[in-house]
Amino acid sequence: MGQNRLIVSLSPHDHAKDSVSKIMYGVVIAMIPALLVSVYFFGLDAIRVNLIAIAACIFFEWIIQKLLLKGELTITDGSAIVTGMLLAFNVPSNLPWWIIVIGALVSIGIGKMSFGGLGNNPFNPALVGRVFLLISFPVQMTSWPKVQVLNFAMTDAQTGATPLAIVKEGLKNGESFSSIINNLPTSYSDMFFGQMGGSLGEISAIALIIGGLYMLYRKIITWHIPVSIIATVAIFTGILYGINPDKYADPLFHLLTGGLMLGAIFMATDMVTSPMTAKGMIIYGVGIGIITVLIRVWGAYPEGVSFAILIMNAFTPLINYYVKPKRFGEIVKK
Amino acid sequence: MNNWKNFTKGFIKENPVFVLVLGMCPTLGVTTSAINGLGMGLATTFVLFGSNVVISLVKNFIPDKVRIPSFIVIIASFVTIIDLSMSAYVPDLYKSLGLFIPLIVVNCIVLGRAEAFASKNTIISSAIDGLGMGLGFSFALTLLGALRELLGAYSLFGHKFINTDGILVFVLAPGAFLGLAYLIAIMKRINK
Amino acid sequence: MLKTFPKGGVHPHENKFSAGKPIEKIELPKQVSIPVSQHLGAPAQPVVNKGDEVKVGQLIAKSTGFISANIHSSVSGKVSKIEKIIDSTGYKQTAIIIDVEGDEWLPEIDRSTALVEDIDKFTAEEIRAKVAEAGIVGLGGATFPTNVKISIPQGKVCENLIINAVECEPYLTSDHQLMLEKSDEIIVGARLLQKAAGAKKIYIGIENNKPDAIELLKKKAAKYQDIEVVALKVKYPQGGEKQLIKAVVNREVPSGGLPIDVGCVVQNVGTAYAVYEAVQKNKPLIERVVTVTGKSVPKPSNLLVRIGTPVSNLIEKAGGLPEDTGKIVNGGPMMGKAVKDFSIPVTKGTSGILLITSDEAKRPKTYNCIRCARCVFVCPMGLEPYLIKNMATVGMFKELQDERVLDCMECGSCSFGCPAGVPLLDYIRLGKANLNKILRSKK
Amino acid sequence: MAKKESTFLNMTLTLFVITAISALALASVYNLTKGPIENVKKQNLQNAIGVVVPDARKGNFDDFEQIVVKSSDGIGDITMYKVVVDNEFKGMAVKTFSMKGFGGIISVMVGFTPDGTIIDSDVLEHKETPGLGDKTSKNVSSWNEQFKGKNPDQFKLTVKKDGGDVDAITAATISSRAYCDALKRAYDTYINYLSANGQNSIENNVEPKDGGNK
Repeated sequence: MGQNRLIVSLSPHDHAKDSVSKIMYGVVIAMIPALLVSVYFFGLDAIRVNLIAIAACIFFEWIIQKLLLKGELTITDGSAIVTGMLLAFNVPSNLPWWIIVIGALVSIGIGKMSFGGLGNNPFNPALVGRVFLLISFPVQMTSWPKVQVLNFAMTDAQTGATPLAIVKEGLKNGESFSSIINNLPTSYSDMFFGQMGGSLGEISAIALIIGGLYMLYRKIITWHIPVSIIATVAIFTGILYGINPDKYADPLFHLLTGGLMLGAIFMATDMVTSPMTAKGMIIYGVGIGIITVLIRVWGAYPEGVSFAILIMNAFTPLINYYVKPKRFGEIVKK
Repeated sequence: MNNWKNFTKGFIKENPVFVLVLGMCPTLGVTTSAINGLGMGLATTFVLFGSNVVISLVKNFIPDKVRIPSFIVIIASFVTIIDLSMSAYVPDLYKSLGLFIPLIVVNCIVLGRAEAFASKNTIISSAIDGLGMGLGFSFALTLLGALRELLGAYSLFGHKFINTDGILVFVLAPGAFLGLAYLIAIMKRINK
Repeated sequence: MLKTFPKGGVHPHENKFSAGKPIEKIELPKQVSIPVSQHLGAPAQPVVNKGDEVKVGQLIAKSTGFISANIHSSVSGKVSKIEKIIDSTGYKQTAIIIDVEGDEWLPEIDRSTALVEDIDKFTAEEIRAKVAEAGIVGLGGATFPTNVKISIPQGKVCENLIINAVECEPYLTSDHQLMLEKSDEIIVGARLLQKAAGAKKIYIGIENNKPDAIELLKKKAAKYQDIEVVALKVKYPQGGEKQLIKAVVNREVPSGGLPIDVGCVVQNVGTAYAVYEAVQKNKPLIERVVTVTGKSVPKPSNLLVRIGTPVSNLIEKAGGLPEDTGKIVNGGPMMGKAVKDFSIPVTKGTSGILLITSDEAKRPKTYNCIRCARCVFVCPMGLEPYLIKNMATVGMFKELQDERVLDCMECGSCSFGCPAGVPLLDYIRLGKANLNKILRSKK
Repeated sequence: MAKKESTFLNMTLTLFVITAISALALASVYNLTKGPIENVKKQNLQNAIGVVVPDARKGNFDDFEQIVVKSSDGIGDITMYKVVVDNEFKGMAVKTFSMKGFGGIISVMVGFTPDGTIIDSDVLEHKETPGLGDKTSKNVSSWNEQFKGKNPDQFKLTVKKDGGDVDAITAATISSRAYCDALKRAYDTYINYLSANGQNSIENNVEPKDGGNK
């Protein structure tokens, strides 16, 4: 005995065997239902956008790490894939490839690597890229292709506005919400299953919810953020709808359209940029919900989820500073 | 001090924008194109040069307690001169720079150089300092303007390379912050 | 709904390989090394010299202060030397090394297995004195002298005695097996402790993964109105004193306080058995049950071991050292200490010897912290390990006091769950040590 | 040289001298630049008129009558320049505005033929988003060409989204709306002016001046 070299280290000597890459690949798996739905409605374009975004994100992370940071390569941890997919989910499926590449460069280069890579970025990288593109290429970023079920021919699809934009436009022109919604070609069940114009990954509420449940099951996310965002939006818009059902859209409409589900389930829950405590997460979620509704109802843009998340990302350090977990044995014994 | 060194410090080593981070208001506000940056830079250079020379000339006649008001009056005079001249002779540039020309009065670089350098040094070195700092400022603004114009409109000094819309965000305010941040980062690396 | 503590906690794989294995006696070693410091507090003072003949149960080192404990010889033989050896803490400690000759016990020790139930012949005072004399310390691993714990300070009242039979550490089964084999004695021991502390009620907290023990103890305790066996939901670190009190009687020990501040005294189930033996059988704490286990250990077993026996003997008994052993841990995987070699002796606090394969012995790859907040969610004390780590990294030790770093009981849940593989607890220890240094220098 | 002490007299004197010299210098620069600045302003206005009523270039800008009227909806003043060349009323350059721009006020110059058809139009001042709203401007894009030769009588000056005939700029509907709003205000004001003074009155107004010369 005694020939072996024993390792001496501090406790604990066991590990849950979870790792950053397992979490990241878990998120990727959770996004697959929404990806399938997008392929179903947008055809091969959805895959094209995803592949370009993922490849570009991995490439930029690799090249920046290799040439500029000269640190350990981290592209295998899967976070670049998640960023790429989230970026792809947030753009129209007919976006030209070079815009996607610019978005990936901004996401990885500005949103993530500038701050020192995974774990140090204050803002959700995919959203940084998305908002950058939205401001930079408003025309391309708001020309939503119309959904065509299982159409794999890569034709230039017709473009149309999202339900959110149509309703906002209509309300602004003084039409009543009920008449707009009746004229809308998409019914609420269409919206629930994803048959509506919009960004590639945001259209199907059901697919996103399935992904969210999977992440809850895998304990990648906790319920606090998605539930508080969705509840806040529902309550806030519910109050507005209650005040004047002609002037404001109903809560269900707000929940099913736009990027709310995608944002609440996949973007706001990004670990790096969300608060650390349960209480903090709820504050953060409520903040996102309120800002989203403010932008949607009174802002210049029809959709406000990305902006809301980025704004609350900025508040995350502050929330972490002021909101502490409940300490065991609250009172300090003198 | 070596005059040449005194002159060149404003470009890289003590660049007012990239290193001292002064005069952020015009830096972020007007640099939507290279020509705007250059115009603003040169206007500031004129004011810097003029006020530096005059202040170092009269520094001994000015009692300490009214030092700052006197400097401001001198600087404001130069700013008004450049303001009037630009609106008379380069109206297009004047129009696009707009409010930022009168705002040179409150540009920290101008008062900063007056207070930190011109009021303590000879006329010659103050003049060189003003010129160097001003040209350094122009250099920085032109660089930032060129960057933003290139990315934001795919053009440089009005010459268009690709005939489509550029990456819009660069001509908007966020682009100014982004561009400036990365230029500062690059300058830090060069200075290191 | 089973009771448990509300916030935090993790669920490590239980890996209780040695469960159900009867307690075996291990052969006497040729030589034992008995450290004089096997407890929290001041080391005991040796009272024997080199060359002295000693018998089993003879006092060989005397308690030196209020918080200290007697040390008794676990074998008979000759003191060969008194020197510094490396013990399980990794530091050099004075130890009394005895060459074993025969197995001669002190005559007053009752070695019969007959159950002695009568507790009325002793006063509380006498029980405490006997416990102190026998050198009994907390056998769960904390090794706090038991007599101190059951001496209730002026102005405090002990309402509840909680017997800690949780054994939340993965792998370990020594308490479990002891409960199955010595349930009557444990009940008597618990009642002795109750009497000594003046507690009104006894709770026995057992995690739900030991249904046989719960069943048995419930049966045995049925005739006593004031003993309640509480089944608890399986969650680590339920065996922590504060967590157990919270789980069983829903009281929260204030930060920096002791269980007695909320009217509770917690004793390990093994301690209860030791108290029984000390009081009813006059037997000092000279042996204990140790689990020897591990994924590749041929015969995981629960062994009754004399204090001072080298760990190598235990491993031999469990079927020898597996080829791929990478780490030997004194205690469980969560809070045990890795030891440097096999020669270290079993002490009063050794609840298990865990052999970890070389694959698992390596720490996971470390990534950047991705602020997943898992450490915050699992911390049973409501701390923010990631923050403490960051502050310790940049040297903000003084500020750590406000983050309540001293509340940390080093359960290791944070490091265990960290997906980025950050050794959070190491940084917390660093922070605690430096903060303590600052606090001491202030005094 | 020793520094001057900060006595009250010294301070007053210094400040007085400095401000006096500054005032003198500024006054002379002002005098020097006064002419050129006015020329520039005039040139700009003339260029703007020339763009929207090309015939104006043939005439003498100083002769054009400047008419200031309240806008049709009464929220501001509108300046009209009556372009008369060789005694012939060629059209009206109307300097109009809209408050509905994305960045606030948009100032537009539009030229009408005597019967109210739009000759051409262009933005004078705006604070619209570069790359989006600034496409209303001629030197950025040819978007406003679509108004050329249209008579708002038949051509509905609202964007198609709102049921009009105007193709909005993609992703800049608000700016497009504002531009239409400005044009509509100009047209209404112009028509009001015409009906108030009568088509003939314009011709008549021209006559005397002409006749006087004869």
